[in-house]
Amino acid sequence: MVIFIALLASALRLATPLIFSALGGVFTERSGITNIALEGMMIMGAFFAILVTEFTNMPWIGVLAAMAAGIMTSMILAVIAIHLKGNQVVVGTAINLFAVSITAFLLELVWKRSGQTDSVKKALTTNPFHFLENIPVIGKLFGGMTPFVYLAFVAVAVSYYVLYKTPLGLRIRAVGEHPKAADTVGINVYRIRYICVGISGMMAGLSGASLSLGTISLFREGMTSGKGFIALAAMIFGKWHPVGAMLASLFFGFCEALQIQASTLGFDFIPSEFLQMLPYLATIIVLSGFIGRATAPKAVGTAYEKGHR
Amino acid sequence: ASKPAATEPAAEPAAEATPAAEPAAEPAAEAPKSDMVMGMITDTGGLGDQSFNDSAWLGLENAEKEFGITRQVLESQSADDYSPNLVSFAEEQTDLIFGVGFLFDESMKAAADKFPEQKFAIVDSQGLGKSNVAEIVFAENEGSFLVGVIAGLKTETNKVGFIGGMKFPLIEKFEYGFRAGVKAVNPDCEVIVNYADSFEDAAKGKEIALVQHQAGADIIFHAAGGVGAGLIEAAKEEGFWAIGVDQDQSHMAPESVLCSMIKRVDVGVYSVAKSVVDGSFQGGTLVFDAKSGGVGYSDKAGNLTDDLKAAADKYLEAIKAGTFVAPSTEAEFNAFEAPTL
Amino acid sequence: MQNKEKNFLQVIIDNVKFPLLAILVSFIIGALFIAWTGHSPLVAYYELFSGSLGNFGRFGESLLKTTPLIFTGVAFAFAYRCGLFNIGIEGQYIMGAIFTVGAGWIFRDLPGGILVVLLLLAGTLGGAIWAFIPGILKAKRGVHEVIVAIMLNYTALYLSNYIVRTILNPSVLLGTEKKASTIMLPEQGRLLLLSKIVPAFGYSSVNIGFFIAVITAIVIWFVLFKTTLGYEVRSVGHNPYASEYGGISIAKNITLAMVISGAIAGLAGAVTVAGLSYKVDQAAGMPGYGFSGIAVALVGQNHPIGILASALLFGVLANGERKMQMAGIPKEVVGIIQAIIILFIAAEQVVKYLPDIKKKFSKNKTQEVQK
Amino acid sequence: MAKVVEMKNITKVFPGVVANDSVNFELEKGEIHVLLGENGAGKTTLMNILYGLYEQTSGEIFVNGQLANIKDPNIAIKLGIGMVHQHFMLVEPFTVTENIILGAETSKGPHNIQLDMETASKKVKEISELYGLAVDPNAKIEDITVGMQQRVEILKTLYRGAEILILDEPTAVLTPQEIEELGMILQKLVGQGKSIILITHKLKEVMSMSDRVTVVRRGKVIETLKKENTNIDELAELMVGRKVNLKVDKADHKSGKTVLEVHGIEAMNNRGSKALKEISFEVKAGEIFAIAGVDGNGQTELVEVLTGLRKSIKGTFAVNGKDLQKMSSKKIIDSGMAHIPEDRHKRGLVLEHSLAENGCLGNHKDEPFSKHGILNYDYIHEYCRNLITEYDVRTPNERVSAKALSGGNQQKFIVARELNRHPELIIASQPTRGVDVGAIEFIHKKLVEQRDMGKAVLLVSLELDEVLALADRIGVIYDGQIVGIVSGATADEKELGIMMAGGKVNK
Ligand SMILES: Nc1ncnc2c1ncn2[C@@H]1O[C@H](COP(=O)(O)OP(=O)(O)OP(=O)(O)O)[C@@H](O)[C@H]1O
Ligand SMILES: Nc1ncnc2c1ncn2[C@@H]1O[C@H](COP(=O)(O)OP(=O)(O)OP(=O)(O)O)[C@@H](O)[C@H]1O
Ligand SMILES: [Mg+2]
Ligand SMILES: [Mg+2]
Repeated sequence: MVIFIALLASALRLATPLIFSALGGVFTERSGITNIALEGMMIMGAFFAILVTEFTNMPWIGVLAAMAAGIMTSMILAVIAIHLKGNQVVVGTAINLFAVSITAFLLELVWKRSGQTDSVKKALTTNPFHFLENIPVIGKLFGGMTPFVYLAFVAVAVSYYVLYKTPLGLRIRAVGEHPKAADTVGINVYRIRYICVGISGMMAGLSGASLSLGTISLFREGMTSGKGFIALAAMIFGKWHPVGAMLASLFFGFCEALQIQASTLGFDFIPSEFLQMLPYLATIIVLSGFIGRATAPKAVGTAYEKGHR
Repeated sequence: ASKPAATEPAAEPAAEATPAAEPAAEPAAEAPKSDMVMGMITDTGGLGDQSFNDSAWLGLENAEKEFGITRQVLESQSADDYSPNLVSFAEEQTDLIFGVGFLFDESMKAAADKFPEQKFAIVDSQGLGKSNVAEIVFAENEGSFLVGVIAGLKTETNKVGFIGGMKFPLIEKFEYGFRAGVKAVNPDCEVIVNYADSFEDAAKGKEIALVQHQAGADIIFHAAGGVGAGLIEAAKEEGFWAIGVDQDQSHMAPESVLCSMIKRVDVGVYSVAKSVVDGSFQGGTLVFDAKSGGVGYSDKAGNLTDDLKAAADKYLEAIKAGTFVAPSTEAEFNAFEAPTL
Repeated sequence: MQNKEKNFLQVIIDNVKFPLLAILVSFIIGALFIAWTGHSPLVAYYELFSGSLGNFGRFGESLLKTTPLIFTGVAFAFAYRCGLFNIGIEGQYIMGAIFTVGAGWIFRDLPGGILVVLLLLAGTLGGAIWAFIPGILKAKRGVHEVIVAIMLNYTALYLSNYIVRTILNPSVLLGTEKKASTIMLPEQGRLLLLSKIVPAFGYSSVNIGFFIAVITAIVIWFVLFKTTLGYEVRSVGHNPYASEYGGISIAKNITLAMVISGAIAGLAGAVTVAGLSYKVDQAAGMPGYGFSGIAVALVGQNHPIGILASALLFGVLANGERKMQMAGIPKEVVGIIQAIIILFIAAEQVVKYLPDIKKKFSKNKTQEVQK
Repeated sequence: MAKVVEMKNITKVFPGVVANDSVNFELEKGEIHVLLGENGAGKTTLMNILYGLYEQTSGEIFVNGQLANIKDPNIAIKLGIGMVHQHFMLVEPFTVTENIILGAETSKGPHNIQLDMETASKKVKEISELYGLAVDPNAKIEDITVGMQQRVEILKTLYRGAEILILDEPTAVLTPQEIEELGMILQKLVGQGKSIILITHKLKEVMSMSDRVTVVRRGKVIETLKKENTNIDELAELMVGRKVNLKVDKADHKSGKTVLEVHGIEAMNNRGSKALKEISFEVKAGEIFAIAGVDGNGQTELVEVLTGLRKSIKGTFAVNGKDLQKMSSKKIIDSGMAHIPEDRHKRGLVLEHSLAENGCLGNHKDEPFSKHGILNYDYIHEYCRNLITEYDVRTPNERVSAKALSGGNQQKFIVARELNRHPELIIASQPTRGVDVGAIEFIHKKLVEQRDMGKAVLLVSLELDEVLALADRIGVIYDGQIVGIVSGATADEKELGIMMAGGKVNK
């Protein structure tokens, strides 16, 4: 039981950044835009969260800055993919490269050295709801929960609600499936796509902040270590659905937690490299075994041109 | 490469009240001039790793202050850059070229052959057998042994943890030295070991630390570069002890960093630079061990009781005196008999 | 005849003028960033280009940097032509490299010529096997190749680390000290250095791997545009339904395109090992060639010949960066320049629309209509 | 009568095409006004301008006497204009209600942020009862018939309070009976005071449904007529610009041996339900056997099974006695089958390839197109040039990509490629969909030519006129079954219509 709760807690924490980014992915792809730039937007979020917290000493302002940075970055994707009808994958690749370079560049400019910033004095690394830890048995679960863990689940609920219970969500899904149909009933396809790309930037920014401000209170080059791509996989794995994306993220988190726990669970006779592979192999097996075919929103990846047949 | 982390802006070269060696002398009042240029090539961790590469860079900075040499750096993007980077410096007839990290060994050998007149130095590797390559190596096992002793005595749960970056032989030196130290003073104490398979994923480091703590470990030592930032963060939040590595890391969380294992890469680099300046440069291995003050432990935050320090110093003296050898591999560890002091 | 030549020239100009513009603008923006750091952009760019093209040796190093990018770029493009997004080049490269070292050990007693061929084949095989997995899963079970490939990248990294640490470690095979790298490739299995043929290349490690890359690109160009295989791959990429209608097996071509793409990626690993590093290290992260390869392919318009040019550009930038760094200019500037070049290529439409916009302003619309 | 819409001197220029050239068009209140013209005449373009999807290059629009600047569909909707598009604008995975309310959602809750599906469903039901448009508000679009989908489209406009309805070729996908029903629905709508613009190129419908007709040809209005003052032949001539022969000339057929033999075929559709149930028929040399039926009754699946693009789960089929059921589509092609697919863009062409590369699709592995896996481009180009001249495909050369051709020419090119294989059996699936009269005549002539040469032709068509004009025998498909086979010479439209709707005819 204790082990299980520890595993679960671990899984929740590890899944948090993935959930945010995967939700961002759900929004963009639901509106018909491929987003492989989640990683880059995460890096921007992680960096600006720390930068702004460093100067304001107010971590929540840092979170807002991360969201803003994510949105700004996402607008590069939006303008080029939506208006200029550029190849969405190319833009995404460029953004990822750009984010790595520009954050490293600014880091050097601001902190006068490379690699890593200072720790910010105030971060968001502790559980905001201390009373939860007093619940018997499961109280332990809440020990290491940062505000971001709770936020991630709120974000899932909100995303689900927006996508499936509001007029905006109906329009988003329509735009991703059949933009022309949406256009003919007077929906501004471009605007919806801008909104969605913006939302994804915001989410990825949050995701980055959850790593830098929420986990270790500083920014390090390479700290996102490919999580944006794992989130992309989680979104596909979750079949472009907020709840699915969350479950897939939790699955990744759980597998990674299991790998970390291996030595305490007595699996340490397995070479560590094989334990590291666990989440990835498990995903492939689950996907090819029984989840199988996943169908993307129909219009994903194609620019919409008004007045085109 | 070993990238044990210290999140200290590597600005202050001066050693504190630690058993580690004194670095360079005070910078001279009037900046000395020298037209020597020394180049340093980082491993893929790059500058700003706050430990290994930074520490080496600091060594060159001290040499710059001391002797007025000019220092230049090339950061390697991938392992495939090592060789071209060495060539780039060698072509410029740089006076001394450092390759920071044991992964340079083969490319360094090749470069040493191509440029027999060029002086090279490599950190963390030995046995290259080139007369124009100085090899700077450290007895990480000894320093780790000492913090192992401290952890073994200090633990209340009889469980301690170790987080390694990757399963390199170099990192295993930390692991087995540490294990042996624990075993020497507390044979019943369990050591939980995890490798993060990364030197950068701090989030993972934090998660491993939390898991080890939940499994009962109340003191955790790391040799995992940036991953260690996560350990210290976790220690801060959960109120257990972390042991830093390479440099004194207590400034990151004075309440939570029990002590740090010290590895003076800066001293090693500085001393080779010095040998070039004064013309005494020689190829071959320079060992920086407990005896020479190249490794040790440090407690700037003052968290160690006198008893603990006394115990650690007892073993330190024994190591210096050669009473016993701290193990650095699994085999040596298994064969290790704790000395009775 | 003359007319035809003119057209040919025109085609080249049309294809090149936009990328050139993109590069120019990117350098101007890059200059702003350099200036921001307090350095002179002119000095920086002088260092950049003298560092990469300044003499034969440096040019050799640029070619060395270019070599893996050609492979990975072509690898990406081949799959892309079949409508596949091979984000797994990273992992296929890793497998290619480790297979090469393994083959180097197994065949260590064979003479040079044969051994080199076997090594290259082994690397090719390693990459091909690794790409077969997402290929067949996509073809037979409709599993999205992007997830499987991402997952396999990490799997390859850890698998390679395990093999380096245990199976191919000198401590295991030679009984010497344990190392964080594999055993070294036998001398006779290493690729010939170009400096052995053209001494002007000096100390540069550039080797015949570069020519293997160029030949690979040309072969792939031929395969894509002159053979039934390439025809089928391109057909499936453009329109799987019509391909199926034309008797082309979608599953077969998807798998095959992925395997070939992976094989080229694996060959990249083989050439790097046999030409430069002679071993594989335990690594904490991806080598990064896969992602650069995507960028190179996209800038090269997924055309093998375009990729040769864009790989050279990226190689020159990456190599020149060395000298810039030595002059104290942050190496990130080069990353920024590269990103902006790619962004411009992505936004190519802007320029493509220019003629349309011009048309809108032209008065004589009926004349347009006649065309 | 009040003019609800006036379009004055509308010109619309696309790059390379003048789609509308100073068009004047008027709609009066309470009338059904047909816009008649050939494919590509500019009908859809004109209506898209009225609906705000395109912006006119020049000209003015008045709605209810007011000058209107209809920049986007929102403005059109506000002006009470609704449009049912030629290609339905429905989101397949959505329900009927979701599609209807899309863009005009009702909401509830604090700040009105939540979708109010209950109210929406209720309203949809009310409207559908009011106009006699029965649909299940909770069904998914992908699960309902095309006829139903059309009702959804009409409901969509009514839900938004449209007073002026534009229907773009609404009858193309309907059975004769459904067309009749649609006629009744339209009468009802007009009875309620709505005004309707109906686009079509089918002359019979003009006579049965319209009050007035405007004929367009090549982007220009030729004439506007009252229905009472005209007749089919006059309209045909106005539309095409020359006298047309609406009959296909063909000699009596002399059928020979059985070429295609289909026995007890069953197959699933993409959604996993049974699309074909125990289908059996045969096609003989020298005859055109037509499969008639309403779209979605298994035609697509049947053709796919016969061409190897879909696996059957039961039954066999053979060409000239050779069992093909387990063969790959390449083997089937090689055994003498040509296939003109129903969707030229989806199946027929790789649009990005050059015409030449499209010309060898299916034969690219055969000599002399290729040898040892290497393509012989000289031959491929030469072969394609021959196709182009022989079949009069209008294209600058064989190097342009297939997407540069107009629909009719693309279709002609496919016909050329397929017939040039010298097949034993030709499966022609909707060979004239969306092409103009000239091309239709040409393709019909070619098919009859093949039949007269003793080839077997299987024609699958949704156009009853085409079936009646060409077929020697007609099999009617309904719900995945052949419900009857009749002789082409004696078949009558009414009887076929009943069978197409699933009814039985006792003879
Ligand atoms: N978006 C567009 N871009 C360029 N040309 C277009 C576009 N839309 C239509 N056209 C051209 O304008 C002309 C008129 O097309 P339109 O679709 O209005 O014809 P139509 O009368 O509706 O024909 P159909 O019976 O095939 O529906 C055609 O030549 C067509 O190719
Ligand atoms: N969306 C579009 N954008 C640009 N050009 C178009 C577009 N649609 C059609 N065209 C061009 O308009 C021309 C006519 O196309 P379309 O398919 O409408 O022909 P059509 O008038 O129906 O001819 P046909 O009678 O042969 O079917 C073609 O040259 C085509 O390339
Ligand atoms: Mg047309
Ligand atoms: Mg039309």
